[in-house]
Amino acid sequence: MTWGVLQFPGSCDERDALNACQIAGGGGPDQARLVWHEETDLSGLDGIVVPGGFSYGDYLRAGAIARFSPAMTAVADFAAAGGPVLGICNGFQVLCESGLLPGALLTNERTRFICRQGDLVVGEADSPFLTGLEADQTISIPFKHQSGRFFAPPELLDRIESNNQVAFRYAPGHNPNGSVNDIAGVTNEAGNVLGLMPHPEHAVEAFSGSTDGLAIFQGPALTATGGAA
Amino acid sequence: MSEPSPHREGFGVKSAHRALGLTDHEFELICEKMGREPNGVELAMFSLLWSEHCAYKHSKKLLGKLPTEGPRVVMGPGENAGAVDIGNGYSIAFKVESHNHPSAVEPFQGAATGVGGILRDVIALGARPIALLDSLRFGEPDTERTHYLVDGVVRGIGHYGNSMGIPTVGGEIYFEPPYEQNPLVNAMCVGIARTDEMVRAAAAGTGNKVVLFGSLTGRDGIGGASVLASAELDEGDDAKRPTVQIGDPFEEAKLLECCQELLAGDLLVSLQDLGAAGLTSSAGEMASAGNTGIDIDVGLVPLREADMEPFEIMVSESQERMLAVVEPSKVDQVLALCTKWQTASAVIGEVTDSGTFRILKNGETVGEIEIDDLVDGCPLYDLEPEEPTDWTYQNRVSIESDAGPSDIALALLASPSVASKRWAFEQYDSIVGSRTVHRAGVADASVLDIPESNRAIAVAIDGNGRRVACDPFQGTIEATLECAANLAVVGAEPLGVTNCLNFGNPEKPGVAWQLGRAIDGLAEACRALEAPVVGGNVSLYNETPQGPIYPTPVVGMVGELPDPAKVAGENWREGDSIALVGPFDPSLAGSELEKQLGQLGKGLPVREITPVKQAIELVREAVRSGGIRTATDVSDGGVTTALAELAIASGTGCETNLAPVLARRECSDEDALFGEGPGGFILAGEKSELEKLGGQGVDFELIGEVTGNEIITNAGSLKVEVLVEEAEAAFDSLEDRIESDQAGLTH
Amino acid sequence: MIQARVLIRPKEGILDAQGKAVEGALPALGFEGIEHVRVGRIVELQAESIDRLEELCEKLLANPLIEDYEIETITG
Amino acid sequence: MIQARVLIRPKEGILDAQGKAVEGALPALGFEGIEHVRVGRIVELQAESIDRLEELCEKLLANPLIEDYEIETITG
Ligand SMILES: Nc1ncnc2c1ncn2[C@@H]1O[C@H](COP(=O)(O)OP(=O)(O)O)[C@@H](O)[C@H]1O
Ligand SMILES: [Mg+2]
Repeated sequence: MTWGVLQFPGSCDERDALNACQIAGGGGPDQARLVWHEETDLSGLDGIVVPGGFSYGDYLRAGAIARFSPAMTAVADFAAAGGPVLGICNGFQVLCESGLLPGALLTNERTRFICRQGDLVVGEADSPFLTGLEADQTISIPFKHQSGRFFAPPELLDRIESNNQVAFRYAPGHNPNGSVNDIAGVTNEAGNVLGLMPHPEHAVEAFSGSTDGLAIFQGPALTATGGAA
Repeated sequence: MSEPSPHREGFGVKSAHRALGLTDHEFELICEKMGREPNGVELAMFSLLWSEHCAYKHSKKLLGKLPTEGPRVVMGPGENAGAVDIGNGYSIAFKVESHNHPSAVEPFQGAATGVGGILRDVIALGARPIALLDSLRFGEPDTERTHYLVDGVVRGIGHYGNSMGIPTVGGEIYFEPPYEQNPLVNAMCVGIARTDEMVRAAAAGTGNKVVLFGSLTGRDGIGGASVLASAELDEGDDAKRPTVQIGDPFEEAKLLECCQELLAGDLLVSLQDLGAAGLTSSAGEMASAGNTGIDIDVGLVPLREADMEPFEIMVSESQERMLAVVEPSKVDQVLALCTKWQTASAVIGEVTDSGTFRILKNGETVGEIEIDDLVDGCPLYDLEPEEPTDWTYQNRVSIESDAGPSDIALALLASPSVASKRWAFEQYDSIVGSRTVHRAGVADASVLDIPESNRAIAVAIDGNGRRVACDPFQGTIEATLECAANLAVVGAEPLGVTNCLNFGNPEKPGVAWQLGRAIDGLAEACRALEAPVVGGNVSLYNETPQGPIYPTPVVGMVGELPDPAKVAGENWREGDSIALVGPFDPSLAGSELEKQLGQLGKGLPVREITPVKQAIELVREAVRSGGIRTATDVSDGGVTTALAELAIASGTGCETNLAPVLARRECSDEDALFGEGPGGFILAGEKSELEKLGGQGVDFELIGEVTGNEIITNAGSLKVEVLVEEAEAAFDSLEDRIESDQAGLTH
Repeated sequence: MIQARVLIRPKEGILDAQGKAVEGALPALGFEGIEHVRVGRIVELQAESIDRLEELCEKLLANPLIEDYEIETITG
Repeated sequence: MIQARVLIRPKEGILDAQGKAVEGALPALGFEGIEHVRVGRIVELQAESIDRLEELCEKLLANPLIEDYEIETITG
């Protein structure tokens, strides 16, 4: 499995994502590369990560400018063809802005940036990224963001819920931003595109206190080989 | 050159030098060196490079006392940042810098641009920043002004570091009345570089091109940092306001990646950041360091506002800019990389062999100064120190003199300087970069993984200004020892020191005395610890009509440790034994409790460094051996506070008796519970592991065990007995007091 | 050239965190009798023509799911 | 009750990082001929009286050091 990790001006967590892809794949050198935002050729890549950070300074609105990049046009095609796409934090915001995922992310209820370890409960969504996890399982993943309050108008929210598109919810008492229905991550209808505000790429090495994020990066390869958790 | 008209750039009037902060004597010296009067451009340039901020005219002689050499030093004072060898071909670069006065005027932008500035110093060495720390001082948290400052500064620091993707992993915040009008905002940056790829700031190679890249040059901070940093703030502050610098971390994020690619491609001869005094200082210092001359054509500088005067362009402090010297054949590649990173760039001049700094405008000379006169010509002043006879700071009472030990314990935990700062640190991204093993608040020092050289580093920053006010020499020694103690509890050994000397007006004898004694103390402690000072910063004139700040040397230390898996934390377990290790000899002098009682006065008890150093080494080795789960040094609030903090961190209480301390030292029961001083560690773990530390020439006592849901500490006739829950509530009480009236609007 | 001003506001019914934070800070600062605070964005620009301003708003300046926008123009 | 609208903009000469970033992004998005983009804030509120609005702007809504503000009111 070879990953491409998008890099925009202002991306911050792209190297962390690269690192996570490499660890998930067993440490070989060819398992991930950076994809510059002007690139349009994604051939040879089996999965895409749209990483966290502050693409274009988060100016105007988080993700608003990055979604117009040439690479994002290519990612839309990649996703339409069923390729796995993971958006983390700013990447989630970019995927929502570009319409690849439903909903929007608003400024945290308390308006401030928040960075802390927290618990997530795995949802019912049918997604290659969740292959190594079980619904209702609790995992520990760090949160860090200022605009992470997931919002969808009532009809859209109903659809997300009834289609089982919720991939992660904040565990009771862990919602850091006021997200509706405690939603921390959602998938598209097909399940191959996942966006989440918490940072699984920062939970892949023992020294960080949790390796629960690894399963998310390992999911697509497991799915491809027909493995299940 | 054609003699430029002295009146052209708008200064003209003969006494302009005074408004720009130069003394008559300094102005005469300039005229003498030039053999004529400077014109406006030249005068503006001189006034900035001869300011306290750039010339260190009141501190340079004293700084010479600091030990700066050691086997691991790669770059010492004089470069943009210091650097130490971390093995396997890598170095760690680091420096601390102040942004006090800009933050007093505009806290959000002041703090943000402070972070941006120190990042650029580390980037300029060719290093990639991997961590930030910050050391903050405010007035007591019960005024609207303090709330406003805290809110803005904390958000500003977070905004810049978070947006850049550099983790803020540690820091400290103290609240003391003398900082009310003049807060301190010191930021420290740590970076990593391949040692053989690090660049110096010296210009070299006649005919090489000078490239300016990054943000456009605007009128930001004209006369800003230098004037602001060299004059006391007073009621007339408003006049200085339009010169506030604005930070754009997005621009700096691009600049960082661009610099990294430029260096990886071996495209640069030298690199320098633009900080205080902008182009004047960076180009002048580059030429000075390289013994060259330099020509800069202001007509080639990409501007944000079209109608800027040459002097404005030369002294503009627009943020997020870098200056590079490039061989002519590589200029196109350099400009192309800048374009890739969507950052403005232009060739604005050339390195010459003239030894002069020539300013041109579209080819015509508008100023010409000998580099030596500009960069090294400023007179250095001797201070006239005089020890004050009395305690010169006010001290109000905030605790009843008949309060019982348990009430005192809670009051200390709730005291703003002691209470939890989690609400602040949680606003900082502390994990981006995937190196953070221990972030702020988890252990006394932050630990970062350095897989490049197969080890880890620990970083700490410290400086209790109140204790330094009591005794600048002893207090500064203690601050340095505390940094080393913080490193020891995570198993790290000091590699190098950086420092920021925040003081009042050095032309006042009392402040001069504080400064001199503090530097003596820093030198002595660093020498004893064999930790060379590789860089730093001096911030003087931190005073207002209400008086000077506490003298505040902030010490930053970087150490190394072999195995980040064996770091002691703050989580102890039911049944663990508790030991007090080290020559700790508690006294209320200068302590948090003495402050609350309103009894602060001059003097700290003298404590020898050597036994403290031995304790530090013993603890470090014990932690490295892996047998110690929990370790912390005893600092603000004394033993009881240290125990309470461990109990709060793990949710489990303790039962201890300080009888062994009372038996060994000549201290009172109250001293034992709440007294402070260097050289004390609280360790917890298996009894058999702890006992291994006995009999090694370092004082060692078992004082109790981890148990129950109360913090119980006995000392003679006194007993502290509080529920862990109550202690936690007190410890977590600061956030609500601080945030009540802030909307956090500025972005 | 057209001078345009685009006002972008959080949609009615969506919690406006910034507006709420401003309201929350008012009492401690001694301001009474102020309510319904809402914080939005204003984008001012000069455009050669008015034609694509609507599209610019829909696509970039506002997110129609969460924001309303209003264009005011002054032809100069 | 008064309905007030406060427009807050970066002061002339002060770096407008957002405006600059938006302007820089436009050509790539296929929008040509748009310039002088400036991004600010708009705060709308209801107040019992107009008396202290100026003070509210100075103290809380705007940062007079780096921002200009303009108050528009509609008495309702
Ligand atoms: N207190 C200090 N201790 C050691 N070195 C210092 C101290 N203050 C300044 N220096 C050194 O003096 C040089 C000039 O400092 P500064 O003007 O802050 O540098 P820059 O212009 O690169 O920000 C630097 O190399 C710095 O490390
Ligand atoms: Mg520098």
